[in-house]
Amino acid sequence: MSVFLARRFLTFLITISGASVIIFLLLEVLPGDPALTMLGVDAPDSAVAAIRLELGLDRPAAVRYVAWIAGLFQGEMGLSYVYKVPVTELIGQRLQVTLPLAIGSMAVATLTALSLGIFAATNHNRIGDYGVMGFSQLGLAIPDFWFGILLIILFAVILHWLPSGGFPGWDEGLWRGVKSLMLPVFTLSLSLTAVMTRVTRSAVLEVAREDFVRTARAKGLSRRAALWRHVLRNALVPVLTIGGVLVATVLTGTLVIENVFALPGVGKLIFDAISNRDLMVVKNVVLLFAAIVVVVNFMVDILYAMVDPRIRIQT
Amino acid sequence: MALLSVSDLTVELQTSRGMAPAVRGVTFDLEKGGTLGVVGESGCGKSVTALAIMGLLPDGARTTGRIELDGADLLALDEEARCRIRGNRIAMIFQEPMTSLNPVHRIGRQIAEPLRLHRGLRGANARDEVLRLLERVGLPDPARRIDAYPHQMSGGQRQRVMIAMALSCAPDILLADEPTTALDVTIQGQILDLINELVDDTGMGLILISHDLGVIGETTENVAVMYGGTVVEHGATDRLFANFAHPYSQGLFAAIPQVGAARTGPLRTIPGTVPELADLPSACSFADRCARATEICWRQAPRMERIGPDQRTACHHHGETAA
Amino acid sequence: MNGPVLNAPEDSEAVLRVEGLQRHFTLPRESLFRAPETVYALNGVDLSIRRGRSLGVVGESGCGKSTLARLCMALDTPTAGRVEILGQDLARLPAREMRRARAQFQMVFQDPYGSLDPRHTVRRIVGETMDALVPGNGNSNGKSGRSIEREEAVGLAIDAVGLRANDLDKYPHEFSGGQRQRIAIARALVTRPSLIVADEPVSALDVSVQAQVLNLMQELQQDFGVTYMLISHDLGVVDYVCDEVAVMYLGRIVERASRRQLFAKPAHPYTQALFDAVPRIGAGRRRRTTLPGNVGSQTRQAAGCAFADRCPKAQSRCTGEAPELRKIDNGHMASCHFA
Amino acid sequence: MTETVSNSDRGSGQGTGRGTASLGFLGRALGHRSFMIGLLLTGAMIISALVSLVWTPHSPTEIVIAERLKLPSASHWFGTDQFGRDILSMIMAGAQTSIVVGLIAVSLGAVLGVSLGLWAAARRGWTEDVIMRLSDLNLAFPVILIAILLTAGWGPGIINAILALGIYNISVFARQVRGAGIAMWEREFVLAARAAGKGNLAITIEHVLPNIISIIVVQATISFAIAILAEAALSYLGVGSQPPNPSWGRMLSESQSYIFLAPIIAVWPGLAIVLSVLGLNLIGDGLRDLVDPRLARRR
Repeated sequence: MSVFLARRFLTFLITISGASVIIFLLLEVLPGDPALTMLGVDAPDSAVAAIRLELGLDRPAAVRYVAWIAGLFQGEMGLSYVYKVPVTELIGQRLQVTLPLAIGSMAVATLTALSLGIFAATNHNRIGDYGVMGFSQLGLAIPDFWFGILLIILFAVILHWLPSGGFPGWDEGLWRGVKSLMLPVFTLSLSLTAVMTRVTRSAVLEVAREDFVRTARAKGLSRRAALWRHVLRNALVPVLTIGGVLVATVLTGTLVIENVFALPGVGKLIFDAISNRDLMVVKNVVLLFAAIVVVVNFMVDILYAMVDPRIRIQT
Repeated sequence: MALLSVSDLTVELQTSRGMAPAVRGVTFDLEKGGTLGVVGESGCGKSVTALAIMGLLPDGARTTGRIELDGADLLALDEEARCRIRGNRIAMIFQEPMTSLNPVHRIGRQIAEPLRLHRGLRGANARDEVLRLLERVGLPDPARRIDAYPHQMSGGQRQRVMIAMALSCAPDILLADEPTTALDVTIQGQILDLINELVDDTGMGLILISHDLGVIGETTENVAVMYGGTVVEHGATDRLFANFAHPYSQGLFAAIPQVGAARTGPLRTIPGTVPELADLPSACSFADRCARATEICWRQAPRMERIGPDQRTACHHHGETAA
Repeated sequence: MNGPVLNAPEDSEAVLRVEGLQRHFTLPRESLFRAPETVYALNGVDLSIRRGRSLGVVGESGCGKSTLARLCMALDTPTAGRVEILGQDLARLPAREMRRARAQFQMVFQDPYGSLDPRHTVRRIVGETMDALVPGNGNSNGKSGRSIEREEAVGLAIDAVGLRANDLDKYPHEFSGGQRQRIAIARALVTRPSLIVADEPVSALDVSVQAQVLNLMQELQQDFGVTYMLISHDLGVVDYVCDEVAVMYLGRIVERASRRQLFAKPAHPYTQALFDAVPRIGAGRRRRTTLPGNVGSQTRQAAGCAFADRCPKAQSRCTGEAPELRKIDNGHMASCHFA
Repeated sequence: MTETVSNSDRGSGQGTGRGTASLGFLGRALGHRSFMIGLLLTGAMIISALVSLVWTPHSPTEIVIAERLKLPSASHWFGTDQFGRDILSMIMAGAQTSIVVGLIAVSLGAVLGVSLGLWAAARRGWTEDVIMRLSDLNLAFPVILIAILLTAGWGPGIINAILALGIYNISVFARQVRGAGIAMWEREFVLAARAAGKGNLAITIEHVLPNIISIIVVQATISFAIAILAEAALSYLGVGSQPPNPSWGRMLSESQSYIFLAPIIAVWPGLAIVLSVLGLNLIGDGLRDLVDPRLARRR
């Protein structure tokens, strides 16, 4: 167990440091002068010189990188060039929208997908199975932003039940906040549900074919009991894997969905930052997202070892 | 009355080419405390017969005939009633002790499962019973092993765990499907001895399925030789092994290189290959590989005939000597 | 030093000679705080096979017989010791010559379903061995490499194993298990090797088919004078095919003798137990003198005899002092203090 | 839920493949309904892209203010957008963008990813470790994140979208091919090839690659579908295809401003995306069933 975790932790460290290097290279070194990137090539020399001084861009790249990382360890991400406020503060505000959106859709998707997947597997090659598979095939093909637009047309434009977008802030009452997040959460969970349903279904079908399930039935367990006691835990491993992969999908999904519903989340922040060429915001937000993906996958690895005792001795 | 009586059992399985008969008209009895060996090559229907007795055939399989346990037809029972019999009155062990145990559960829990299900044992009571069982099947250091996972054990130890599991509710019948095929010879000896001993001690009936004539010959009193989904020869083991009557059993017997036998020329072989379910000849399933086959063998399926005390065979030409 | 000698005078004719062969594998670490474990798969094996003879290697799983086969086929590198084929030390051959030398030793594998590439025709499968050996024929698509000699050799090999010429353009899935094993034998035969190493060649086959393949192997030995090393767990098969037998336990040869001597008078307690464990047809219901316990751990090296913990004859001497493989009769060797 | 027959009846299981194989790939494909539907949908997408190269009902770029936001009619089957452009023509031309982006991105990912995956599988050891760690790193950056980075560094453009997708696909293919490749290297026929004196490269080309090509083709089809979705999303966000290049994603983003006035114009491009992606996914799933029934179970 300890070697497994140690190796995973090492991988995790390597990945996260690699990610920060890549972000830094792509934003501040490869395109050339960051000051020009931020101001545009037509900017007057004096402005360029000013911003160089302000952001310390006259220092060598390696020094700037170390300063950035050292700052991160102290919880400092620097000042937003456009808003002139600490980037940590900006991100903190925006996460109040993004986190509920991401976690909410993941939760909705997991619950729906597990039920649908198990239902389809237990009705293999019957009408219920075909229905679920058809739904998930459609869910995979529908772009989530278009699905969002369709929901807006239906619930906001035609029915007037829910707001077409925007977010009032949690200060305006829990219900109003939840109401404005309902369509986004539903939108984002569609494709996640579709993918997870497929994986759950096939994992359950696969495990159900294993010899030990036959053993369980030979002991006198009913199909249902064999499913709950023997199949599901073994089927969890592939479902966990896809869950880890989907975290990346959820995060990038929030970027898109926040734009569809005009939600003031991190996704909106980053696209505004791109148009404003606010490098400070872009690099820190991208690193934050990459870090979340890596951390979640590290946690998935630990979960594996908890679910499947065999993994503890493999590496 | 026999403990288990199988009569005219026919099983059809779903294949990519439609329904194919895997077992055709199999009939045999097992007395209380009796031992029956079922021997045959791959695809002969021996495992399908066992699964039919357990009621664990794949989806879409069609079963006809009768399987009577103490006079009650199992095929007439509903699924719930069959669940009460499985693991309780009829238990089964399988070929691959590695894949037949759930990798994510400790073995103690897996052995306790039938105890909880059929006897309502829980907690410390169940654990004590599991420890007793592990000791009974000769697993060294049961107090420590009870909390092990299957992957932490050797093949022989895992098969002992399977046997403990099958034994837990003191079944009337033990079905063992190639229980030693995946094991080494010396371990195979240990397991066969264990099964023999348990049969003698508990008085349960044993159906041992194997492709190995030697294993069957040493373990069971009666033997049924299967080919192409049917029993071609059946009788007391000693008598059969002394004098096989069916050309298939004769060929099988002659094809095995035996340890210490004087080497006299090449081994006798059966021409052709083991057939697939869907390709079986419709009358005598052995006709296309049989040296004695005549026109009648292609036209009419031979019936089981008594050819001596404790020996029956299904061959139109059983009286004739081989060409 | 216990010599590799079986019959000293003819030893110069050895097709295969193995001396002091060892192979140890390091396992991945299980704990940060313990050294990684070592698997002692082979612990000093000596043997030789004379031309045209066949040696059976018998033992249970974990005895190192498959590792031995791979080392003899130069598919793996030994930790210590050497393998000589026709007097050439395999470890000293440069890569180019090694490829050519492979014509002299070929292998037949256990699994007739896994050992043939499902995407290749029989022609290509059997011809593959020629590909690598004949320079200029090493084309990857197998079509342009269809020289006349190659075609001829493939045709002969296919004929020798009892398949027909129109089988050449079929794919493996069109054949049954026994026929596939014939294809595998044809592939080994096509370069007219001196030595064929067969690793459990019939254990995946049905009994009635197994006999066909064993007979074929016998015939080929008579017709082509090929030398066999046959790895098997089945004593009956070894008894039928081989002239000499080596019994292995935990990476060592514990007994070596001619077939007749071994089966008439097994000397090592392990060999005796192995014989006793084999189910006999017609023996009736019986109890064996079964060995207790499992095959010992490959990750520990015993100071004394590796078999001591399971041996009915073991005494205190056995746990302290490892027995040498010594001559107990003409052409019969065993490594037991009491043999 | 099914139980399988015991392994000892090996022969019966082995034989089932033979009957279906004799039917031939084409015959089985024609009988596979969802595969044929997929083929039809994808065919329609490709044909409309090809036709749009030489002919569209109207110009997809011509602005006719008088005709703006018209409902579907005989002259404009799908209606017109806020600039009076013909939506059907824009959708036909938009298919070009989707196909070009998908093709380039998937080829880039497949060529590099397959090579790296094969290399990792053949060499194992530290080579594999390095490749797999790189691929871990790659997977920490989902497509949209890569596109954002590229856009922030170099400004928006379709090249960024293609690059982002291509880079992402490298690790997708590398992982899949490595896994399947390692399984092949453990097969006995590879050992047999080594015994015949074949080197790593020859074995990879002759034995490993042909046996996993079906997996690669299936992955390519699915990746193509994902690429179409991702290109649409990137263009919708403004970091993909730029005007005046027609693009389904951008059509949707523009339509959103007129959602209260003319909701119908938000429907057509979305439908086009759904049908194209559905078609490719159905082909991918169908291929998986058709080339190797054993693979079908894996998903």
